[in-house]
Amino acid sequence: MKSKLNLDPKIIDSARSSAARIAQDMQKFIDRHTTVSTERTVLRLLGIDGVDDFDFPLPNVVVDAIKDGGGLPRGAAYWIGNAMIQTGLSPQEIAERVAAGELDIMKLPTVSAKEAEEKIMPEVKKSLELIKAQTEKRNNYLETIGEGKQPYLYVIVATGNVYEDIIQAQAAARQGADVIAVIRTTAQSLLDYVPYGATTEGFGGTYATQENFRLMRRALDEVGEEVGRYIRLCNYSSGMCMPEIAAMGAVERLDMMLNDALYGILFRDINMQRTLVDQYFSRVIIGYADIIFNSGEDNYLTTADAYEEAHTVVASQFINEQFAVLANIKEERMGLGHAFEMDPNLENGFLYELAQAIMAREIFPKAPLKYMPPTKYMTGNIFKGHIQDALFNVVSIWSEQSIQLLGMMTEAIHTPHMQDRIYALENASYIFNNMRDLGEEVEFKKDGIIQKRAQTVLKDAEELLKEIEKDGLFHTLENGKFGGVKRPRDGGKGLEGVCVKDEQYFNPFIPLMLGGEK
Amino acid sequence: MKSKLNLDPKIIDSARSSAARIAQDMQKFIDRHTTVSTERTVLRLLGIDGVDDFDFPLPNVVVDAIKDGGGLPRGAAYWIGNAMIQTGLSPQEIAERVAAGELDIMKLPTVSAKEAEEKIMPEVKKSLELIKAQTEKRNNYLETIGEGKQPYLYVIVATGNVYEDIIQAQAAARQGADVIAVIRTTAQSLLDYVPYGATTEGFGGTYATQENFRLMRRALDEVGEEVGRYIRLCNYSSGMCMPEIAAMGAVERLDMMLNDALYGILFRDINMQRTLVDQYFSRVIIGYADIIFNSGEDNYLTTADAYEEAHTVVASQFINEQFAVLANIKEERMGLGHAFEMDPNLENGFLYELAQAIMAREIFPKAPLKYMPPTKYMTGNIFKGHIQDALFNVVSIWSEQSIQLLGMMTEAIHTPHMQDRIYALENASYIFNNMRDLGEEVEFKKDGIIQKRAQTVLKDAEELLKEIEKDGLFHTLENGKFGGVKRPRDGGKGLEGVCVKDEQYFNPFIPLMLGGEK
Amino acid sequence: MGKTATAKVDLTKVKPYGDTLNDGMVQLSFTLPVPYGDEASEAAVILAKKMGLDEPSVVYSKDLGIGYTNFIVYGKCQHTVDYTSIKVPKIEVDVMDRLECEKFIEENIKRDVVIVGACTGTDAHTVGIDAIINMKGFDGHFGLERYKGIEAINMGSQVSNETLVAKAIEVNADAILVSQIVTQKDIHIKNLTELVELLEAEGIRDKVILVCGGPRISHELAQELGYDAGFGPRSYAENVASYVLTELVKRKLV
Amino acid sequence: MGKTATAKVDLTKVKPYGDTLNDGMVQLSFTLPVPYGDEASEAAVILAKKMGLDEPSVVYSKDLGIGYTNFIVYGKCQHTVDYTSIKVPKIEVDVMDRLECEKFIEENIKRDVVIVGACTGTDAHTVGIDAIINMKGFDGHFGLERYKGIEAINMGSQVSNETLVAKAIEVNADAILVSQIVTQKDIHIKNLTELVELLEAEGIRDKVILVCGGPRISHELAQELGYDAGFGPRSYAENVASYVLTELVKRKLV
Ligand code: B12
Ligand code: B12
Ligand SMILES: Cc1ncc(COP(=O)(O)O)c(C=O)c1O
Ligand SMILES: Cc1ncc(COP(=O)(O)O)c(C=O)c1O
Repeated sequence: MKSKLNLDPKIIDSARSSAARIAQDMQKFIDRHTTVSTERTVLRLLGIDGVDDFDFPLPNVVVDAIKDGGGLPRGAAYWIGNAMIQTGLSPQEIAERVAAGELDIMKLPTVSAKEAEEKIMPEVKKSLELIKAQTEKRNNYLETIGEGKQPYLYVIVATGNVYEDIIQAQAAARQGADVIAVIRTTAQSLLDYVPYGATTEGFGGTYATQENFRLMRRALDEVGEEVGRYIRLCNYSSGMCMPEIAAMGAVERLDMMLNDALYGILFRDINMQRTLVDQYFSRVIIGYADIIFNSGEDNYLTTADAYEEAHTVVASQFINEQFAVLANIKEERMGLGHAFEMDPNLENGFLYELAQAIMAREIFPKAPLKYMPPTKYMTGNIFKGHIQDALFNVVSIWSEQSIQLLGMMTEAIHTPHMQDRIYALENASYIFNNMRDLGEEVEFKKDGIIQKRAQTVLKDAEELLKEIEKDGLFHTLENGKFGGVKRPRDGGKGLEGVCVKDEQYFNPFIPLMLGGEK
Repeated sequence: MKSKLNLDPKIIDSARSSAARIAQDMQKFIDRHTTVSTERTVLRLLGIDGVDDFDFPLPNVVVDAIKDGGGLPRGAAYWIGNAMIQTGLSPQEIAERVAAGELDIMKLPTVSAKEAEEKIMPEVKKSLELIKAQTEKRNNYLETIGEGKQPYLYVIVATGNVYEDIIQAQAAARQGADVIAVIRTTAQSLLDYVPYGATTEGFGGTYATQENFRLMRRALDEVGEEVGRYIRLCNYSSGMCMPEIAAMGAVERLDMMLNDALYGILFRDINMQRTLVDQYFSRVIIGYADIIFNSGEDNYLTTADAYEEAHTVVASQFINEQFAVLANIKEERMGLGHAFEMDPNLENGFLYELAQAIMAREIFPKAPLKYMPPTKYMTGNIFKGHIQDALFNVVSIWSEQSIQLLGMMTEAIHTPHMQDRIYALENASYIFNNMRDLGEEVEFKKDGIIQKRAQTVLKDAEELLKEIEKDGLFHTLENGKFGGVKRPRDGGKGLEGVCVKDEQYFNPFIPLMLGGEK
Repeated sequence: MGKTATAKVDLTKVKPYGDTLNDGMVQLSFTLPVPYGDEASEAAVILAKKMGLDEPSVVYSKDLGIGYTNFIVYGKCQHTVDYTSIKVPKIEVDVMDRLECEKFIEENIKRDVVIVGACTGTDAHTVGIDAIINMKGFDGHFGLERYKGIEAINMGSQVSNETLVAKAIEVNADAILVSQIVTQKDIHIKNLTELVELLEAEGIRDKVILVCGGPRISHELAQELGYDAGFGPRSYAENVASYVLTELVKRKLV
Repeated sequence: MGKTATAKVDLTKVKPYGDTLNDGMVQLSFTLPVPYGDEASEAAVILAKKMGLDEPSVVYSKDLGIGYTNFIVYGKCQHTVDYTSIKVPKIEVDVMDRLECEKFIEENIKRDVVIVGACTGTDAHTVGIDAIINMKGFDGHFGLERYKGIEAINMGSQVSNETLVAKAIEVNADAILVSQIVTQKDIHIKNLTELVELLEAEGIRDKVILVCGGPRISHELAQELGYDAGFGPRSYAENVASYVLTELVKRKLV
């Protein structure tokens, strides 16, 4: 198909190649390292769950023991495999004994890495089958009850109480929502463990726990069957426990996960080494579980100017794409992020937003792009806000976006109340239907404002990528190229959880997940 | 300029020619008749004003006396001229004596028509100069303080109390309004006289009186000077007193007047003969006073389906254009009406609305088109309503409309409260600025939904006009072709006020106004 | 979870719901005739508190340019409503579709039923009454003109109460349908009341089923004004026909 | 008519304004956890009446699909507010621009003023504090870093109160600026109160000018919580600088 924006395919190719080299370069670093959360994820996938007497999750208890015993460079899988051989216990039993102080797995006799790996393989396979079964269940739902039209209507729930969240989610689904994202409580991303059980207390969001995932999944399946539309569930594979939550999501059949190391670095001040390593395993899991990941480029535009810095979003999308390629994620699952965040007072701002949205569509034709609503320039004026969201919806249907994060008229006030969500759904449903085929109908003036805007942004992104390729991604982040936020390579939270692998290190899941039939 | 919709200029020409013949045909009827309100208008223009002891306006008192005396076929101008000669009094003095029962102008000796006409000519000239002075004042304002960008932001005030109206109007002007329309009280159009003085009691609108015009004009000049933008004033030259109110508007420097006989016939059940004759003189005055007239085609879509009956709007616009040509109104003052009234649930409804709005723009390139907001499908859901109005605003800026009647989110509830108007202004201002040059940027797919829609509607309009040309306008109205409303030729209100002119009839204003330098 | 989420709700003490049961969350907007500024916002807060809102928060305020200020306010309403004690008067009738109505006439009335309708006073909004009476009806529901056994006369708009009553007497109407759309300054109340008085003066109030309708009409209001029934938004011909026919039989007016 | 239309307004009895003085017109929206229907609308009407609205009218109601109903209501508020008696505590300072501030320091303080700022607790919203402190500032107003004579330290986001206090002691800060954006479940109140307690425990509360800010912060609230001043939306560096500098001199902390 011919570009409506007259974009030069050579520039797109060049940008993509730069991004590929940036990602490959970083992958070398990633491959040499592991992290506490990566290892906890291995344990979770091996079936270790539950908490100790202090409500501390068993995967943490075990990994801390390994770390304290200096065993992290070899990987948790080794130590569990070894312990299974030495004790004859299951991974969960081992973890429970460790927590009870009855077993010190670092003090057991040791076998070779190969022996340990062979021992745990049946557990690994069981785990992968569990995930595959969930993928099949999802596909089965999609084939039988079907799904909503794109752009999917994506709304958040964020009451802090999983039971209230369920009420709100079911109401939203009945009013047309296709995706329910459960926002996490304000501080969870900084916790170096995943809380346990159903929770009812959170600030501006609800804890991501496996039990909460399960409760919400069940509620959405129920309402989905009722309304005859599969309702997707979204949560955050991000923060200090990025891959662990990916694993929980895979097992509990989440359909979408926010997953972007750059977000954690820039907006949560998480150490860049830590989270880039974590991101890799999390994306491998996400890819294997056929989950759509959402990247967080939209956030750049909340701290940097949306008009001036539009090209940083595109550059980051290219990088996120290539990280996803390395994790074997299909194009059809790459929910690259972008946003409608220009100052509403900008003359012709709509034209620029439109240009950029169509540009993203053309550059990533198969990606389920995640399009974020106006947030920064929303005010307490809910009436104005509702029409800012309306223009956002207009751009989305026109440019054929895939996942529409619905703007709420109360964005500047509170996390959504029930009625805010309903009016947001109404806003998008009305506009999507009333403008359904606009994109097909319209062409743009050659070298007009719209074409020029897209061409300029693309060109700037290509140049930025070339610079990053030269400087390396770490260096780029240190220089504040994204979101105007500078982060030191050794600063931020969680660096202490990173270590260099030794030669015998293995993570049994990664090769299988990458090679596994998809 | 090439048609973006690929409209066939031959069809446009054919439709326009049919409409011209329809109007000329009707003009023959009009030229043979006069009405009580036409004659009262002559008196008003001759300076007769005020009320009798029963609050009955002097122009009515005098015309009733003439009518009762059987003198209407000769025209009021004759009788006043004659009375001036016979009594040496001024027109106003004559009227006062008549009202006091001191003078019976039908019982005076009579002079020839020529003598009477000569006698009143100085009064006529004085009157025309007054109007010209107002036009100059307007032009002077436009040159010095300037005006808002098109589409003009047009809002209504309708409190029923002229003093509250003024507060609301000034608030609106300060928030960006370019045009203030004072809606009339519910029943005024059925009154066969124009109330007198400042008024504070009305239902869903405020009485149109000369004093109210004057008060509002002064308030708008004041606020216009302050905000540095000439604020236009609009009222209704319609109903039983169509030409009288036109005359009042001309004298008090109104800038825009709703003026459409078809509206009165269809929606107020006013007799068609009466109001078509009245319309002629009112348009002559409007043309002379350089006022923009607004026609009422939008109303058809409140009783007929906006998708099915779109062509009736276009046909009526062509007819209204030709009536205006006959009254010597410039193209630049022909505020032909149309509306955004399709069911918001219609898939691709926006595309059809857009097609039609651009079509109107292309067919009437110089006309200050008056674009009406959604009303029929507005509900008590003010949030949804606000975005229906937003899409309407999108179409308007895209299709380069001229006069934007702002939709109010409370359309289905009440006449606007202060805050409704403010949010409506904000809605339009935001969208017009944010999408300023969209129209220039965009082209349409050849033979796509949009082009096809416009072509079909135009073709249907052309055919309807051919039919009307064959049947005559009276017959068409009897058959319910517009708005789905049927009206009998001899039914409705006001037929008793119509009479055939005799040979000596004269209206001194019409020839001067038509010939007068503009 | 079932279809409703009301399990935990105490229906005797219902409060608004934002995102947590009984949080009381309410959105308000209004204009105060005081100049924009901190004092204006404080006035808005005080007003909201008087309305019974806890923690009112002015999330937006705007200078209207004439010494007035508009506010958007959120707050937590502390009032509760006993939902269990609410009784809303309703039109008690089994709604029959057109064919059932026709059969009902054939079986129970055995003659043509005459219905006169109009939009009265200076009200020119005929779409509502047309929706009920005219052949083509509304929203896919045919109007009364299409009903065999019903003779429906639509007098249209701006009909004076006098003209309507005269017509009803002339055709010996079984029922009168009045539409009132314009409600500014309660003009509809005045109009509707006047009609009842006129019918009483003519001595025929008991001989007709008297029905009114419009977007601001409820059955409750209609009854208060002396009507037999009132129909609000989303009414169709079959609702009205079912009611009128059943009543005619019930009151032995057949 | 002058700039204001308040001539006729009785400021001791202010009421909402729709289109006529003292009509009391107010718009409301809220959800009730009761199933859609006439009874739900009646519940909304009752609630509105309890809030002091006359003639409440449910202009829209919507079934939320889970046995809850959303309403849009208009009504005439009968409460009044005495506007003349309202006193809002305000930061009493003559705002100086950047150059004036710099001159003020030179003339009255004669040394560098040290200011520490942070977004505390788990709050990661730095845009607000950055707007005040960072070089580039906000909306065309430079931040404190740009002020000659001010040494401004922006600690960024998610700073614990302990870390902030330690830093303030370390650099001997003249003023502490705290930003709180997240207010869900009043978490900001908790955070802000804790900081005051900590400063008191460390015995340095009196030695610093303590300032907080954020979209839901008012000067009044700040004072209630034990702060010297609070800055809400549309604050700029010069407002803060003017206040801090003037206070330093006033309190003889220079
Ligand atoms: C269409 C319309 C017009 C058309 C009317 C054409 C016509 N022939 O009907 C025109 C353009 C002529 C018009 C003019 C005016 N209008 Co108007 N109009 C509307 C509009 C947009 C839609 C009304 C409508 O058709 N609704 C659709 C019908 C199907 O719904 P309905 O009437 O509610 O009827 C249903 C039920 O209520 C019920 N029902 C109704 N009547 C009856 C009777 C019986 C017996 C029964 C059983 C049931 C029943 O059944 C129907 C079907 O379910 C409304 C705004 C809105 N969106 O509501 C304003 C509105 C009604 N108009 C309004 C006004 C003020 C006017 C004017 C007076 C303005 C002026 N000052 O010039 C003029 C003059 C007309 C007059 N004197 O009455 C106001 C009324 C404000 C108020 N609350 O009092 C409104 C609300 C707009 C506004 N916000 O200002 N209008
Ligand atoms: C940008 C933004 C983000 C960015 C922040 C990036 C960054 N580095 O700051 C990102 C994307 C990271 C983000 C994340 C989240 N956000 Co956020 N975010 C916003 C947003 C869109 C804009 C805030 C903003 O930048 N305003 C512009 C600045 C200039 O205004 P300001 O902060 O008010 O500052 C001015 C004044 O208040 C004052 N001021 C402020 N601080 C100080 C301090 C002093 C000393 C002084 C003198 C003055 C002062 O001066 C400033 C200039 O005039 C708002 C929504 C909105 N439109 O308001 C939501 C919003 C604040 N976020 C919210 C939430 C809940 C979150 C999350 C917690 C969601 C989650 N659960 O994951 C996360 C996590 C972050 C966290 N823990 O804090 C909620 C808060 C709800 C509430 N009332 O509690 C909001 C309101 C959105 C919503 N409706 O849900 N967010
Ligand atoms: C990519 C991404 N990850 C995570 C988050 C959520 O924030 P946190 O991880 O701080 O809970 C966001 C917030 O918008 C995001 O965009
Ligand atoms: C052309 C025209 N004339 C007049 C009116 C006003 O109605 P009335 O003349 O009944 O007051 C309208 C209403 O919208 C109109 O469109």
